[in-house]
Amino acid sequence: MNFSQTCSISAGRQKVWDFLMDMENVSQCLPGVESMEKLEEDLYQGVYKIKVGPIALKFQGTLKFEVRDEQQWHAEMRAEAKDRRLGGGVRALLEVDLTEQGPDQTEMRVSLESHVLGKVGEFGQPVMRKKTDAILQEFARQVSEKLAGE
Amino acid sequence: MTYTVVGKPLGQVEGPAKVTGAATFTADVILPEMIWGKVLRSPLPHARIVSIDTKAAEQMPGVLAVLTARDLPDTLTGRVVYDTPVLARDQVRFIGEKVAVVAAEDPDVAEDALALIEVEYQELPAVFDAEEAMNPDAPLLHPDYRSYPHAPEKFFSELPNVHSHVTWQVGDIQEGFAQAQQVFEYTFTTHSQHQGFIEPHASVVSVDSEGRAHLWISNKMPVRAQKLLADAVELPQEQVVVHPVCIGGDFGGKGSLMDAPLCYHLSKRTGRPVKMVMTYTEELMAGNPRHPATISLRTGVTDQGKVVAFQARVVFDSGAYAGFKPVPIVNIPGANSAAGVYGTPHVKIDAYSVYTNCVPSGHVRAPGDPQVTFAVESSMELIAEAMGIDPLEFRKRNLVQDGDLLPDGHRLEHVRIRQTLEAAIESSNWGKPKAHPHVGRGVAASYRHIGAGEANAEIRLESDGTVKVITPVPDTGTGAHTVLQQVVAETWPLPVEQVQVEARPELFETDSGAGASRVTYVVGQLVKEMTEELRASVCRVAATALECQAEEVVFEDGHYTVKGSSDRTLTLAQVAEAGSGKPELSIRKTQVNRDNPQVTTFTAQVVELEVDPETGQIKILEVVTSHDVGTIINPIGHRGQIDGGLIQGIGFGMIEEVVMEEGQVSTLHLGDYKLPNIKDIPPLKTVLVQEEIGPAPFQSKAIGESSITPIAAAIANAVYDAVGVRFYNLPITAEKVYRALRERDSNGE
Amino acid sequence: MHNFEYREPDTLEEVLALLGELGEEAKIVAGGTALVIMLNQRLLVPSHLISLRKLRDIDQIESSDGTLQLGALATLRAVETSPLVKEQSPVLAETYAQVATLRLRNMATVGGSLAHADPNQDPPVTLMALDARVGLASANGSREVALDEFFIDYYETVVRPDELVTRVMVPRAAPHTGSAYLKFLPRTSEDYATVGVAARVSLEPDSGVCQDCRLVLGGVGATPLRARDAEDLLKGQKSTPELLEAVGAAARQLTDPVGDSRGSAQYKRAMTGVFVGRAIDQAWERALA
Amino acid sequence: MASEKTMTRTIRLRVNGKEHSLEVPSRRLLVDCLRYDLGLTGTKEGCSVGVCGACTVLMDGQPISSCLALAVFADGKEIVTVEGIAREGKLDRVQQSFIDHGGFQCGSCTPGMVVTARALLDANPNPSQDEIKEWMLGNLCRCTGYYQIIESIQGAAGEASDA
Repeated sequence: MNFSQTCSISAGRQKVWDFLMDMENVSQCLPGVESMEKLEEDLYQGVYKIKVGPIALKFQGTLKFEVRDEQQWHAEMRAEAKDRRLGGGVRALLEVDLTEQGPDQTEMRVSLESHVLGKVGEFGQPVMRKKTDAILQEFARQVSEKLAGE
Repeated sequence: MTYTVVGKPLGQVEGPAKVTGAATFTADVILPEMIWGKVLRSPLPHARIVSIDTKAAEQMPGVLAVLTARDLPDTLTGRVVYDTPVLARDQVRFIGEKVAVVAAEDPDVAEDALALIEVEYQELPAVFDAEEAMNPDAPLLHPDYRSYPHAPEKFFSELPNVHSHVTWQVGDIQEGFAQAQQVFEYTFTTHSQHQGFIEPHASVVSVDSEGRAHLWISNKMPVRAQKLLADAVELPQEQVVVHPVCIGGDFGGKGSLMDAPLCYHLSKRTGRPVKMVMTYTEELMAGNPRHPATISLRTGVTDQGKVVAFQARVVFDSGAYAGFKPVPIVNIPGANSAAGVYGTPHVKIDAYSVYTNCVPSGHVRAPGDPQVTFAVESSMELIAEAMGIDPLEFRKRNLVQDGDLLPDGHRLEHVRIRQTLEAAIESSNWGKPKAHPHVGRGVAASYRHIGAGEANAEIRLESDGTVKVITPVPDTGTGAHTVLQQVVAETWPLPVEQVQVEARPELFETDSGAGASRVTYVVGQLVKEMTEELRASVCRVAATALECQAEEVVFEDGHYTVKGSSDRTLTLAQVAEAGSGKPELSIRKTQVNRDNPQVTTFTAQVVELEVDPETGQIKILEVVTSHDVGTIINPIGHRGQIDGGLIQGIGFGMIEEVVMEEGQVSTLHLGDYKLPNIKDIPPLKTVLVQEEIGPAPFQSKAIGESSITPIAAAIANAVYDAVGVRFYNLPITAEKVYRALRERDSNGE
Repeated sequence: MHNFEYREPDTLEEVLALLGELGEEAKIVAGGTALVIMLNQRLLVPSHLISLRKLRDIDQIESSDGTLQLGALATLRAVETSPLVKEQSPVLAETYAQVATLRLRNMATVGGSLAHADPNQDPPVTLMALDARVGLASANGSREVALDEFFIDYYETVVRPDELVTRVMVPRAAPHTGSAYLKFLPRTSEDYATVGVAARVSLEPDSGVCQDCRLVLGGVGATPLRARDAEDLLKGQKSTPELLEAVGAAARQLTDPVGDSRGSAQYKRAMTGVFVGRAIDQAWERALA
Repeated sequence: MASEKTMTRTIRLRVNGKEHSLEVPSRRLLVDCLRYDLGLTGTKEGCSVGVCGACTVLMDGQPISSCLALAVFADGKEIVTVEGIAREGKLDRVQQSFIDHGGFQCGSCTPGMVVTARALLDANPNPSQDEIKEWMLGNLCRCTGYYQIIESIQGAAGEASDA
């Protein structure tokens, strides 16, 4: 499943970049992050919860910064997590691209390629798609709100 | 000819068992101490298996065994080419591939344990489209293909991932195009359809104290299954004993081992009988659905509207493994009917079967035929329109005739396509005014060979005077055993009640089993001959008992008497007693029919439908299905084949699709993958164009794979007639019609 | 299926007490048609199942002061075949009759289907168009919620973990009112709707204009959607093809469908417009009758 | 976490006229209880999601999906399966009619078809074709195309059950 969101943030590009390069900030803007701890440079371990009606998923896994290309204003993060109770998992690649729109205006484009595996992927694909899209939207909204509010 | 038993509408011999629930299907087999197996499947389409940790699962209470490829012999399996691992070894090639298996006291416990198995994968680049898989830079799924057991060298290809390339040709295609004034090219695509049988695959294996594997399996070719299992688990074939069971629907899909090797290994490991029953979700993610196909046609036509050259390139998406294909070419034989019911002098058909990281495809009723017929019967209309010829007239100018060669090298006799087509048209509303706007009519036609194969049977006179036929062919629902009963009863002649048919696959060493519309032909023919032979033997025994010459014995009203004297009569039971122990009262034979017969079967269908232009919804108002038939041995079963195939064909044409996105099936239960139900069936008119000429017993013909084939094309042609949009891919859903109409309207503006 | 403890209290009070005690660890089961599938697919792993199957008297279908009362445990089949429902709200009987198959309707219950909150269901769409209210009970008392405010998101409602749906109330329609529920089934006839639309139209007897209306859309959002903007366009107007076009367009605006095997999001949105028009037509015709 | 003990229940049910009392895990499906605990394998499991109808049984006279019912739901109930349709070894009219009219081929949908058809004819001895379709809508058959199923039911119509 592929998703993307584009939003305009009232902050300079460097500021947005620095904000996003801090996993602490990213995890705060991502709805559902239950915990996030650093294992080593660019590698984090966390718990992520998502609820679709009565189905509560609790993903445990890792998040890794794979690309931080400040030249191109492009970053990639890879997430791999499992839900042990339901026997499912998720694999996702989040890409962020920043475009300068003005000294205090930046366009952020976030793209997500995600695969929901196992039972949840099998039976809940359409709704999971919708949920994932909503999460990405919320992420973009939170990022713009946090930066604009600073 | 008039017959006494042939042609009678007899209910299935299995009827009483089936309507009372007494009939035993594989999942109904319950053995003492039986346990359950469940498999863990790959969530990724292409990956290297880095590690599998089964410890936690093994320690779970109630779990008796957990196996991975490391616990199994390094064998591959398949119906012809052995390319499929029993459990994935080092690598997975599709979402749903089996990675590990658990045996437990209870299926729920086995499921519980699966969740505890940890598999680490390393993802590999995957390819999901057959055309892309043929590109030089595509990931290679099976680099060692050429060394796999039974890989057909004759059909190897240099193209990446192509595991079989077959060419059928007649005439000289270049010469053909040189004769043509006009050349037309079109490409069509079709999708994946599940067989939709109601009984999911099931297997039970019990390894006895002597190491023999007792097998119950939903497999229409049990003798073949015996051999395949023996190879898969490295046992001598005689160490596998196949037990007869009813098959809950086949439609081409029930010819593989599926989980049987796993049942064997689990049974061997635990010393307990093991049952595995696939869920329907597993059927839809890892069954063996119909091959998606891309069909590119190039047709050369003279200015007079005569097709002189026809070239087809058919690319089948084989999925991750070719092991479900049962024919030696390891390709889809139906591709050879891509030239349709036309007697084109120069034809070349290339069929490519290609590995991709999708669900492995298998055979589905008339494999390949509905796909290529949709293409050719759509293209005939396109060409006719382009040339300004009435499509029906264009077809008639080009119909195949007696003596014509088909692309597979068959020279046809008793060709009945013209009569079949005309009967379909006459019985329909063709040419009549239409009741509403947006009503359309479409026609399509096809042919279908009877398959060849090996038949085996035993026939004997029982002590109670019944004649018993023992066949390795199981009951798959087609009424084959009833037909055999009628063949024997008619031949002798005997009352049908005095003939019994029993499936005993374990008594035979080789056999083709059911499939390819062959049973009535190959088994029926053999049984008919054997009946005559047994009757002669019985007559001789009766003669001895009656103390006369065999020529003097007459058989009347179920009794043997001496001609002209009614003093002494013998019932069949009395003859059996008199001949007790005589070997000639029990005959066993094998017969191999290597070639398809030269008389084939034609089908023509006319569909009348109405399109709702606001929604694109299609409502079928009437279907006329016209069949060229010989003698009908059992009209109930015969009609059942026509009706059932037709509705399955409508499902293929309009409703059913195993939807895959990057190898992940999203239609994973029968709430999402919809099968037509009783309210969805259209009014149906069946026309039988009968002539008592056929290759099967009593001049009968095959019918099982006829009605499914042209219907999708007829629907496509009718939609075009109704609203003027042409479809190049299937299924023709309401949404596709809606989109096409919008597109046309916006282009028109 | 994961294992769980099964409780089967005899009274509503016991059920509510148990619910209060166990909270989200427990799931309630009535007909079981949706829940058992989710349990079987291991999407749900509750520790307890609290069955309502031994409860009496909350399966009644009654009428008081013109309000139709459907007990939560009434089966869909019971509503569909109830002479009272057929008489007071034929559209409701029609809607229930269109759910899946007779066999499923013999099992599924009125309350269960609301609590399950699958946005692809038929009855909530019509019930919402009929201004239905839902009765909820907990150990701490009971309350009523308009169905309009009942659904929150996919499979989510305002029902708290300690609460139970006990009944549904459907007020009697005003005179000169007609209602219709149309279910678009482009694949097979027992499928979920690609889109379902319920319309209720009340006419002013003299002028023949629409005095009041309800338009509810099913299967095209996270919950059944009440198309208020579209309703407003219709009020005070006579039905014309142009107006229906505009009403349909307004309804379309509201949709946010999920693409699936019943159609892409785009198609479902487009079909919403078509079926809004058709549902209004049918409701209007019935209002005139 | 509840103990193993509390995860089973003792149920009493009447199946095809015979009383049974047995202890089942809470999670046991009715279809599995009938097939494996009681050995009544006539009832088939097809789709496991209540769509195909192969597992149809009658609960207190009404067709239900035994794959969607927990065995505990059957406590105190009367269940009729395909094995309970014939009486004293004599086929019911519906069963005979399915044989005579070719209302099945492979037979895997047949148990569900037979019990649903019996319930239909008990409720309505002379159903119209539309009524037959409405009742049988939830029973999928891949073999027959349904025409001969309609005829089978029509062939058995007109009189009440032989039983």
